[in-house]
Amino acid sequence: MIELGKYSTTVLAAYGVSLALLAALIWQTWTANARARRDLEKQENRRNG
Amino acid sequence: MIALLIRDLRLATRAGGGFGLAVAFFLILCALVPFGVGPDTSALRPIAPGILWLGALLACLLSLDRIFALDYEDGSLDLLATAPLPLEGVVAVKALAHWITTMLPLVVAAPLFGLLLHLPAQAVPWLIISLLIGTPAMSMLGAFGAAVTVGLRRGGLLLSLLVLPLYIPTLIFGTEVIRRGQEGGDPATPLLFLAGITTGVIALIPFAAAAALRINLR
Amino acid sequence: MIALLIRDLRLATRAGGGFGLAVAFFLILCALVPFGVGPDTSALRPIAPGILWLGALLACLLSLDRIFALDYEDGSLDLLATAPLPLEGVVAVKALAHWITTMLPLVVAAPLFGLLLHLPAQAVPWLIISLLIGTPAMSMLGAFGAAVTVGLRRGGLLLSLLVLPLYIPTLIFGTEVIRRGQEGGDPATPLLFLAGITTGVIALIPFAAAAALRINLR
Amino acid sequence: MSIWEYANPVKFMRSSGAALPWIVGAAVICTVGGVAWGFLTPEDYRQGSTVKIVFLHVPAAMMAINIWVMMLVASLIWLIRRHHVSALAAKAAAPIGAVMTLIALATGAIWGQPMWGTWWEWDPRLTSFLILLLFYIGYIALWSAVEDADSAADLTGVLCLVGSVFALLSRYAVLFWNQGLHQGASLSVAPGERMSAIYRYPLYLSMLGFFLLFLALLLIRTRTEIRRRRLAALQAKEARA
Amino acid sequence: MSLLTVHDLAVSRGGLRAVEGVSFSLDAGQALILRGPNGVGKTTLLRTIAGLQPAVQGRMDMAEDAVAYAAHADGLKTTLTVAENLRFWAAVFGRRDILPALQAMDLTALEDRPAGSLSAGQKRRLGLARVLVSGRPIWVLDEPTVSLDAESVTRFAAVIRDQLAHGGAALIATHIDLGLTEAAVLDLTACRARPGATHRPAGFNEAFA
Amino acid sequence: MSLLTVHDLAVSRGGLRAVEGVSFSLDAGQALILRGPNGVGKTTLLRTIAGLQPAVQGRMDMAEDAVAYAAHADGLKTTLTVAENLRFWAAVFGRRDILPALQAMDLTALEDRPAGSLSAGQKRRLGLARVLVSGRPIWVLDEPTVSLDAESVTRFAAVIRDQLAHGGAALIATHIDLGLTEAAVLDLTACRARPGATHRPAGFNEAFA
Ligand code: HEM
Ligand SMILES: Nc1ncnc2c1ncn2[C@@H]1O[C@H](COP(=O)(O)OP(=O)(O)OP(=O)(O)O)[C@@H](O)[C@H]1O
Ligand SMILES: Nc1ncnc2c1ncn2[C@@H]1O[C@H](COP(=O)(O)OP(=O)(O)OP(=O)(O)O)[C@@H](O)[C@H]1O
Ligand SMILES: [Mg+2]
Ligand SMILES: [Mg+2]
Repeated sequence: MIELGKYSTTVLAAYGVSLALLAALIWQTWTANARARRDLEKQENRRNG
Repeated sequence: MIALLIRDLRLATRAGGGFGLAVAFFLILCALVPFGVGPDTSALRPIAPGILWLGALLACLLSLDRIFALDYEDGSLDLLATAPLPLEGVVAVKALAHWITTMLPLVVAAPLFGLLLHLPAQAVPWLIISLLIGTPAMSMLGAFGAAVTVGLRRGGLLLSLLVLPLYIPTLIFGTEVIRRGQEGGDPATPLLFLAGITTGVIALIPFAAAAALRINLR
Repeated sequence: MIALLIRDLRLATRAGGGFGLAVAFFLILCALVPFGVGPDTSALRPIAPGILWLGALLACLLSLDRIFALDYEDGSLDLLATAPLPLEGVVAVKALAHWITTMLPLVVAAPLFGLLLHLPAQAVPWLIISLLIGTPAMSMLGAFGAAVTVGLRRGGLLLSLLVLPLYIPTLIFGTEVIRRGQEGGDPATPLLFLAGITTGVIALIPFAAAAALRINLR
Repeated sequence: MSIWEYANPVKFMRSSGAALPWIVGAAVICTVGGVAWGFLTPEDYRQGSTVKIVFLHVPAAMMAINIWVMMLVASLIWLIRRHHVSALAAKAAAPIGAVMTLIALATGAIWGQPMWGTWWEWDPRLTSFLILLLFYIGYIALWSAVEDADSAADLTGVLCLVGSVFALLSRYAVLFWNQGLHQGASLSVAPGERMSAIYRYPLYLSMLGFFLLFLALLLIRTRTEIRRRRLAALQAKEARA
Repeated sequence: MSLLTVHDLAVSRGGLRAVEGVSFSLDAGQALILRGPNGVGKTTLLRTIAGLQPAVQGRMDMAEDAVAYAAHADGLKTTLTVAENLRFWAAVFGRRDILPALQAMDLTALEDRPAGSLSAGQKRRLGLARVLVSGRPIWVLDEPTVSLDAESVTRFAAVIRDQLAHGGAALIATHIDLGLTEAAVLDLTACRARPGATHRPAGFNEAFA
Repeated sequence: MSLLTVHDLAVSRGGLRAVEGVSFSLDAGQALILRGPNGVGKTTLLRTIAGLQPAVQGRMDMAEDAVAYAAHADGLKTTLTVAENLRFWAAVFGRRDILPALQAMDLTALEDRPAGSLSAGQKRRLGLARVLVSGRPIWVLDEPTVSLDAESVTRFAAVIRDQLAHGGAALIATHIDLGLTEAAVLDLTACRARPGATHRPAGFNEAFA
């Protein structure tokens, strides 16, 4: 493990919070996109079939 | 009754329903205060509890007219009054829905905004506790004010005028709790008063509010 | 155009029209602040200019939704849009009516409330001047916010959310004028900025507001 | 083919679909690479290990501003040329911008605790970021409050225009406001010009990574919006038939 | 069996008597249509019977919680869908099933549309479906067919007939012919309040007259 | 002389086409009555002609500022009196004299009453008086006789005839018979928009369909 000195909590908290926020954004983007694609495909299949 | 609560919660979370806007308003208010007052910690810290409580109060105020006015305008209130629900119950449920959608998010977010105003860390638990105990009274008193002004076209400002004096005791005891908690004093006494006010308000105000509604509907 | 102004002024002074309520709200707010902050002069004096400006801002905010929402709900706005008046003019006139009925009384009453907050006497002229110059911008920006949210059911909180950030520059320069005036500094620079903002807003915002109205009406 | 061709939804879906895997790949490599490299840099003699925060803080702060500018451009394109995709792109960008602003604020606040001894200071730069966050929130709230899609696009476009002017104005006002009260050297946020190469290169990489990440997320979100619109249109048609 | 008996009723609006001396009785299976020129006091009378305002004078006899009232305004939430709106009112009246009401008012196709996006007549149909869903015996309807097209009016008349056949009753104020030929008609023109001595004040100011 | 010509008009509401292929022309002295079931798009069409929303397709030719529009809502201020309300609208349209309009709609007795204390039908009469006072040649009226009693309907028909005789024109959406036997009738049922390929999107979402 890399040595962070006396500021370890600070640095880890900063990375933790940022990555968590990014992860939440990416997750939301991804699931919303997957859901939209699924719904649209269902609709299109219903219309064609 | 439960159907009414569910409907109100659902309306609040729909587009244009205003869920979360109170928190946003609170945030903006906290952000504006330093522009008015100046940015130094020494100026902000002593007024932080007061500003936080005032902010909660104003956010509450701005959302009060939603409690009955919308239902009045589209005629639902007339119909609810002729429905087999006690009007007191309707008032209580609507106040509860207001508290859940407006004040509860505010209580949760308050510590964060405390940070902006340099509220010391040891005061934060007291902030949460005092808001948690005090805000139900604000919703209920607000419902009363909304019931009194419901017939008036856009009674928003009049509503504030009627309700604000009723909020004074809650405001005083609420900020006192934080101040004492922050300075290591004994916050139990104001806390007790605060709880007493809330209990009394919840027990009695629905009747007054229902009476006011009946008068306004006829 | 003039007919519209007269009508709006007349409506404001009729029962339930809300004339004077802004002042009353302002008064109550100024009265509440000492409860939240504590009553000592030393605590109140430094924050007095900020609180006065914030109070004016909030009183303005609370009355903003009246600008268009009432006319929208009863269908007048549709009819005004088909009438031979430019919509930009309608916006400007309505903002003017709002300023006359809401902000002007406030400007007049502000010195009195300054007293409540221990504002020193040499700051009072600056208070009046800064409010007089700054508040027209607030009315106009408010009209813009009201135009954007007019179609939404009870967009009150959203309106605040949209408008408050727009008020920041005015607020900053406004309080700065008073602070410098009070401390014997040079208030000309912030005053100039304030006047610049107001002029720009009055010249340009009616177009944006009219565009928003047209969008909401279609 | 002119650039306006990309405003055609079908063309946009096709070309963005083709480009997306590459952009996502590059974004992952650059972001992870930059942030990890930054995390592994040695300590600064003055700031200790906290200097590592800069690799998140600065790219996020940069993107927060740039995304607003991009939204402004997209809104203008929608308002003037009525290209539907660009309205949706502006909508899609807003939450990303808000998150970037939040990251800049959060890392800044966390950084401030050891450096200045306080979580929050009403420093002009921090304050302007808070204001920027408010503008993002208002913009997003307006999009979600208006039901009719055409009106929502137009109204948010107008708001973005007016908001941009006032965001800029606020920046100058805030500088003016806190001029005399600045906290002095310990507060100054500008060791940048003396930043040595060991910090500079990972920072550049991280910045590139954040930009590519934004691009990837923007494309995906725009595609999501387009699909939603298409779905709504098809459903409406079906209901009619 | 009389569901609703009204005896010598006087009602007031804005501190002035509107109509007085109104008497009628409504049996199960009966419909009564109120007529009268604009402003005579039909709405006021219906609000009094629905219990929204007190009568100035006279007596009303009916079972408690027997009245379903439909006013000029429909009480719809624009952001909720048609089904959600109706389900809410059903729950308030302690009932569940909204399908019959949807079918009766031809709303099944619009079930998932937000109420705010309906046309004037479609909104009105939803407002009437709310009355159906209440399950109350006495329907008190204030101009129910405003904005309805001819087909919907016929449809609604059939719904009322059905309600009457099931032992209900309906009191309807209207200017338009509903095609309910079997209904009795009460013209309020004759009951218009006469100025002059009255025993009980109709409003605050009149107490000083 | 044709006051208003509409050619192949398509209008949309909520991002969907409501009616399409509407063509008619309205000469001075002519009245045209729009019919069609609830929700077909009468209100939408009238709003488009009044200039409140853009047309999706097609052409409308008329003089500028020729249309007076009366919607479902009357645009009355409840705290102003009848005369004040009317005088305001007269001033907006650059006119002064409100007496003829008051007399035509039988409002002289109510002149000093606040508009909020009128009954539904009285409010409607005031709303129609506003159209009279506009002095515009083309009247575009959306269900003008809602809530009016039989006598007022006849009175209003006479007012329209008078307007036609003075070289005006009227376009009226209604479900009720107005007794305007000379008016042409346009049934919108045939113009209901068909789903299928369209050249121009009617709304935001349709751009992606
Ligand atoms: C909530 C708090 C903060 C916010 C909103 C914030 C915002 C910003 C912004 C907008 C930039 C400019 C990026 C650019 O111009 O490229 C920046 C850069 C920077 N900030 Fe912060 N900051 C915050 C707190 C801090 C703290 C506490 C420190 C450390 C003491 C810090 C250190 C830096 C450094 C070293 C840079 C790079 C400067 C450069 O590239 O010239 N920031 N920050
Ligand atoms: N809020 C009010 N305040 C004062 N007077 C009112 C008010 N509302 C109605 N009135 C008056 O009371 C009388 C009765 O009104 P009501 O609404 O009952 O008439 P109505 O028979 O329903 O008429 P309509 O057919 O036009 O609906 C009318 O003369 C009206 O002007
Ligand atoms: N705000 C809206 N959003 C979405 N769709 C709407 C909206 N308003 C109306 N619609 C729909 O548009 C269509 C046309 O409505 P419009 O109000 O023009 O009908 P109308 O012919 O006037 O009906 P009515 O006779 O009931 O007044 C209807 O199918 C309606 O459901
Ligand atoms: Mg009536
Ligand atoms: Mg219609």
